[in-house]
Amino acid sequence: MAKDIREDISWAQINNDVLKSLETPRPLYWVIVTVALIMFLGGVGLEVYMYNMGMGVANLNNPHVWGLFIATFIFWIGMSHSGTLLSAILHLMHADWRKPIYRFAEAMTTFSLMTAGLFVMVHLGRLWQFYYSLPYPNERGLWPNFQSPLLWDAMAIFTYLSSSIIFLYIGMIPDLAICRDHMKEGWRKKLYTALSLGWEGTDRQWRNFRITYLTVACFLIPLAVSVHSIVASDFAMSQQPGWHVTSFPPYFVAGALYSGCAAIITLFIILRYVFKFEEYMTLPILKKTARLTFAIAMVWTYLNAIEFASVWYSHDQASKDVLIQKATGPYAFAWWGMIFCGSVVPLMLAVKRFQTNIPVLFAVSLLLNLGMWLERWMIVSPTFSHGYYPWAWDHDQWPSFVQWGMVFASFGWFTLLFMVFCKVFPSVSMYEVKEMVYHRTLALKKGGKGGH
Amino acid sequence: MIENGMNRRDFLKVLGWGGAAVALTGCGNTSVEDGKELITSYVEATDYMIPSIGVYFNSTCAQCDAGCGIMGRVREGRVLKLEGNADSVINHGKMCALGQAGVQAHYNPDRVRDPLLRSGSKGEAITWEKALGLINEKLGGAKGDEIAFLTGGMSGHTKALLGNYLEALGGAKHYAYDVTAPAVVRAANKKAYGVEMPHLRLDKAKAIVSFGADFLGAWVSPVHFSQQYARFRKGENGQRGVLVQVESKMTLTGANADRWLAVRPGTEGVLALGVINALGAAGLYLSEDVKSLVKDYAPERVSKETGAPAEQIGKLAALLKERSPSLAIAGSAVEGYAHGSQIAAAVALLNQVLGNVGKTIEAPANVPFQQLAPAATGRAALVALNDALAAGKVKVLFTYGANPVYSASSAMKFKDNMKKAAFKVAFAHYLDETALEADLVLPLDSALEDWGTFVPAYAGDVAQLGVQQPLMEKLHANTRGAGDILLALLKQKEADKYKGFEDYYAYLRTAVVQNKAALGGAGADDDTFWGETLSKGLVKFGAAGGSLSGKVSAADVALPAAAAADAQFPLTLIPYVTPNQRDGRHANQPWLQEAPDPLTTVVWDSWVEIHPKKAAELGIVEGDIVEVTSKHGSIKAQAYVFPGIHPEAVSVPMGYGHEAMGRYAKDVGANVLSILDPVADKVTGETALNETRVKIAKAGKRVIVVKEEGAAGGKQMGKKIAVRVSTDKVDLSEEV
Amino acid sequence: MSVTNLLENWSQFRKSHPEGDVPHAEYKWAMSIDLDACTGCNACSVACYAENNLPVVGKEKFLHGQQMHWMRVERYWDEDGRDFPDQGAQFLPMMCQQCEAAPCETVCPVGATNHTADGLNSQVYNRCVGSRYCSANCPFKVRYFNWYDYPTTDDVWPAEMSQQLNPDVTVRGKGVMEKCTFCVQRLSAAKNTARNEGRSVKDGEVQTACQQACPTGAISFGNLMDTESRVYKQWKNQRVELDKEEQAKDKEEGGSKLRGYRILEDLRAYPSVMYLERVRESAV
Amino acid sequence: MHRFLRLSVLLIGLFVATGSHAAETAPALTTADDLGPQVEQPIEFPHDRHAGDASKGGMQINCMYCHTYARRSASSGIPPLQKCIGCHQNIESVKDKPRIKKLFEYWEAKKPVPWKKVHDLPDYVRFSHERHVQRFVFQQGRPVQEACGYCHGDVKNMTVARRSKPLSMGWCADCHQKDHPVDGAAAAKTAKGPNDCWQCHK
Repeated sequence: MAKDIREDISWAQINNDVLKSLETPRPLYWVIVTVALIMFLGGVGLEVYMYNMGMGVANLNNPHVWGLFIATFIFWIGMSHSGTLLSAILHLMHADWRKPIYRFAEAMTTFSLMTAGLFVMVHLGRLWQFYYSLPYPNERGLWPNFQSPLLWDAMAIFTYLSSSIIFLYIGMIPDLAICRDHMKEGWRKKLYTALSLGWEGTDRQWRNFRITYLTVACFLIPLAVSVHSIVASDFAMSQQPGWHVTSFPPYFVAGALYSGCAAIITLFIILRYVFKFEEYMTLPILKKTARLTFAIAMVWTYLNAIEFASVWYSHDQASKDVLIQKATGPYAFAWWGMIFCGSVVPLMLAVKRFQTNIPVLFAVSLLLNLGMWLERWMIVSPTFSHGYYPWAWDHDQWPSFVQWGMVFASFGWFTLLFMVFCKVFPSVSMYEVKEMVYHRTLALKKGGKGGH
Repeated sequence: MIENGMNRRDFLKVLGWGGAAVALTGCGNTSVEDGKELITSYVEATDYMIPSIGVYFNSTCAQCDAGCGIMGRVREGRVLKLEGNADSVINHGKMCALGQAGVQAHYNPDRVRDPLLRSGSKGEAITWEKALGLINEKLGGAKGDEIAFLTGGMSGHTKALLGNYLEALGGAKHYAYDVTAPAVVRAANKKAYGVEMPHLRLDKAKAIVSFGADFLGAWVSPVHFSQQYARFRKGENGQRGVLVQVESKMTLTGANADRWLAVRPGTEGVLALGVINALGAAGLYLSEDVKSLVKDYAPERVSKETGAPAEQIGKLAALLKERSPSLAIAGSAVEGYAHGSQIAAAVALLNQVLGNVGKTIEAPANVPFQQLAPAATGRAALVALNDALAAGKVKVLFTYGANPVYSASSAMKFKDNMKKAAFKVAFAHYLDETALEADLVLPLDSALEDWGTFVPAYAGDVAQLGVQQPLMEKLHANTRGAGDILLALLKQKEADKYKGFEDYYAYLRTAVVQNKAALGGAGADDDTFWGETLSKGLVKFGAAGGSLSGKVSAADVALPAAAAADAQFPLTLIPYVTPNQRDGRHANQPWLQEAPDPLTTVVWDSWVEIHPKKAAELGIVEGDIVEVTSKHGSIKAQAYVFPGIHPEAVSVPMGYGHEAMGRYAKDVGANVLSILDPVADKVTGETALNETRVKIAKAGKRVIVVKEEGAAGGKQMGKKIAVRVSTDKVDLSEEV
Repeated sequence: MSVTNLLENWSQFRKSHPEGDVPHAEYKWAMSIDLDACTGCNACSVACYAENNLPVVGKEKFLHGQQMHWMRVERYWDEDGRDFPDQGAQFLPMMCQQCEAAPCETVCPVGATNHTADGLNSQVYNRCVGSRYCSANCPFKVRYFNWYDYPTTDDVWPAEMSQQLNPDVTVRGKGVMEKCTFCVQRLSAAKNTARNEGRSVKDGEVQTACQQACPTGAISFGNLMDTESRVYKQWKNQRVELDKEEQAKDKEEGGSKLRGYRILEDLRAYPSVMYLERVRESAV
Repeated sequence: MHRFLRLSVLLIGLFVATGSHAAETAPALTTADDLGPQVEQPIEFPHDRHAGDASKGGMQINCMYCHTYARRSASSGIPPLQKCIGCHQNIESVKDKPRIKKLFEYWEAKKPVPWKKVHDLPDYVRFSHERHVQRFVFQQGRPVQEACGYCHGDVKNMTVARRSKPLSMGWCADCHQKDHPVDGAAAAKTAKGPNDCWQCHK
């Protein structure tokens, strides 16, 4: 089996390779940034249009009051779980192959949360009054409704966002110091100087750093689980057929990890190429990620089956109707698409040959994400079009270009943030890769096979 | 209620509160901004004018001819909402959707605001002096019988004044025209019962069989009948009344029937005779001539001809026999066919056989002043006018409350014939199709700004004179009431007679006060009587009617043989009078466009109702644009597959397809009236509405039908939402 | 409300359906609709437009399902596949059921929809942020969202028509949810008058706009706490209890002669509107 | 690192302290003399001359003599011009004062005076003068000027009225949460103001 990383790679070369990514990426980088910017600006335009005209231009209606905005919101929240998985969970489990890739996964967490937050805003009918949903002391003497899952949502997301920013930042401090030391004078040097908080690499600093990092990691894991459980509560706590399912929280968390892993594969491949990280983001690591994704895909498939079964064997006819409607109604293509992309496509990851085949993995990861996005849409929309009250059934609702455009733009916004991050900050953790190389060298000297 | 009617006119003179400063939004970032808004106070105020308190003034609804009493809620000088006047014998405080929309007729943005004189294809605003002078000038060149007045339903003092004017013009002709008028019914009633509109006691009947009379929706006086219907259903003696509706296209009344019998179009009379036959068979006494008349109408034959199951005919007969008194009502079937009068006679015969006359069919209250009684409207009037126009016999044509250019069939070529009149004057609220063809358009006050009196088209047990009075100051300075215009025109001819009346108000007041003795105000002081009249918004007058005189004999009924199938035009077209649109005069009131048709739930468009079987046969599905072609033209509209119609008929609602009239009416749907065949009832000469034969074909386009009904299509999907129970499962006598 | 106040009154901050000992203080507004009397004529719906400043959205927006009628009249057909609906149609006026344990109330993030002391489900436009969660959780789908800014939309309220707007009812701008209020502006006017005179509102003193218009008198409305009120008598007569999800009618198999029921009762939202089953003659 | 930690603890402590203090005292924040802007009216109406104490040269006219709608309607209203003229046509002494002359000009032109709103509320707020006047003046028997003054301030000492209370929601709610005696009797029962949103917003 190939090695996760070469043991003979020198520390100086690591510094050199990674710092190079801050300077000269391949031209494709600029193409991606430009495209992402255009997509994002398009979304801004649509939002301005919708803000002025009213939400009606999104072609939502009564009773179909939620649509792609909420579906995509869940999608991005789900996406955010990968970072926590790789950096916090695998960190605690001492899986050291995560080291070259956890930094960008964490960045992904932060940025997908920011994207998700945008959708909450876009979704509000009176965006300019959004602060009513924040608990703050005010003259009116009013508080938000602490009973509402939507409020829990807002709080959970804000907490998760701030925690993951802190986690990302703390983990970067030693690397920022390296950047500071290697940069020529300029605004970047000033930035790194300020951000590295006077890191000198003393033993005491390292000890404190380790403790802090571990603490935040431990804190982040329950947070990540709770965030998506709370998003699931938006639905599970309601009374609507198709939503009122007890198994929603674990189902949502599994789905979240799943889409997060798939997204990591996608970005892995892009970064590896764009920033010439072939030495660090190696095929064996990709293979491990693919295997992890496969495992989570199967968990998700299992939970999906549980959801269907619990609906099917319940006595709630309305929920059953919604399930039948999903499979046979106007949304059937999306529902079957979700089953295919979410449960059938990942079977390819079980084939060894494909686990290191970059084009195949890239295609599969995109399909998995498509499947997961469809899943979120299939959670939100069919319940609206086929609820308790037959008179209000609406099978014709179709999102307008505003909704589609906004979904599209969110990918631009995310990519833009992500690409800018990778250019400004080291997207591979230098000090951890060095550790990894060091550990492997030690193990090699002792005659082991590397790894733990 | 304001007792002090004396201040009504002063009230109108004083300034409104705050002008038109209505805050249009309540949810923006409105902050407290001191000194930014104006408060305009009154200059003078009466005691009852309290800001932010609504005051109610009584008046009479002018949305249809039923003459319901209304009260307008007035606040800060604006009328906000109309509610029913509880004193009115017609509506007892209730209202229909049409009546509610009266405020939208008043505040309509498309009202005509100035007298308009045609110059080329445009209208040029002129002064009233000039307009009235011009009329006088044009009338000078015409003899009395060369002047024609086409109006819709009219009653009360405006009608009396019009009568005087026609006389002053030397015998000008009055054509009272209304497409939806129950003209044949009235003629047949006159024959059968001696009165045009007997007093139907739905509340006394224990069973009602209605031959297409949509008395809950659009027939004659729906609010009045609805109330009687509620009592009929409650059953004052504990027995719930049973309603059977016989028709080819389900009306709102049909949708509320215990049994809805779909019959082949035009065979309602056959069914009536079939029921008589079955009654005879069940042992009810029939006179010899009746016996011989109905002997051929055995259930099997009737069932074959009408399409109604024979078993149902038997059940219906059994029901009518058991439940006495009952009531048979002849409705739109009678207006629909060339043999309509015969159908009406058959229905009258049924009533007679059942002994209902005098029990559930009573004499109506007498209207003591015949000049105030409603003009007998009908469709024949338009035919007569059209003929006169075509022959060039009309030089000056006035139109008021009628829109013949829209509602006449293209077969009549009314628009072209109208051009033959040298001078056409339209009294108009909107620039509708007829006003656009006129040489001079006179803008009318809305019904909520005008004075007038109304005698309801259907009297009930007490005759009532509804008083219409302004509920607020005129919205547009340059509009005038129809009464005022007529008075001004009369003054041109007979200045001496009318010089004592400053305006129509003065005329009306004098006219009412002079007859106070007959109006129940004997001995009262003039001012007090007038004040009370305005305060109540109506005067009850006239005693209950005597007994009914007419009689229908078997000899009067002669039903034609079933018409042969027409291969080219296989279907019967039934133009449907919807409760909201009626003949289309209210098409520019957006509430009525947005209120779904009760049966199809379609909004903002016309539709073609096709029975599912027929639709399957023709390969038509909901939303297909179909072309409905008659001998006299074709219209295109969306198909609506509707179970409540006979497969041999299609139905298109009236009132849509305006080419003018205003922003809410224009280009909404298709005008079914334009393709009607000009077939007349053989006895009365009234145009028969359902005699048009059509064919339908897909026009190749499909649209989504805009309707209230959702994807479940009126199914409850096993849920307990609108529940129905049969009479033997409930006990109504214990209910509150 | 200070923090102290919030903590002290936490139990009152959210009220679901009334508790056993003190159900409702003075008023509990409720309705009963006799479907046998309802003819489906739409007068109620149009009266509601007139009273409550509802916008006319026009064909295009109606097509997209963005209509704003607080009161809709539903029309159902029999589902047994006969050629003709020969027992007529079934009409059902549907508006906010003012549930006692309203699913919409608990989910609103800002508390813009609350239970009032009179047992109404209030909707406060100026607090609403437009998350639409309430509508998502409403079993009856009777909440209507302002998808557009109707006050500034062409031909919704052109200059003259805006003068018809009822000053007692806020005109809603874009982005807020709205629904039937049981004509709360009329209720508070009546309550004010009664309070000035030191008494409670008497039955019949206040009518909702739909009730007032209804030509057949199918709708009764009143105070369920007032044993003299017609609506109380009807509920009692039909043995429908506000805080039960199963009524006498459901328990007595087949034999019950009652016809009062509430829609989707098994969801335990405890609606304040009782419907009376439509009756059809069995003999014809 | 210690310095960093200490700073964080201090900052968090400060935030919590200010937050909870603000929360406790929130209504108080706006009850100070929050004088609205000076509004320029078409006629500079001297409230002090009409309603002020006799000792200061006022005529001590009851508020509701002119603002007669306040006890009968949600809106207190501005008296009709007729009312001003009713008195002033008999008061010869001031007839040629510029303000009175202006008043008569409006009267002769039969034009209402375009007064400006001083106490304005957002359109979604419905305050009922009637209920408050009935409750505090008629049922509880408080002096009129005191009852009106709760919201309108010391108008009898103003010339042109000026908003002196915040008229904000917290300010209204603050009073609604207090127990007020229901009638004038000393040991009578008390009640709070209504707490429903729908009381004022509908």
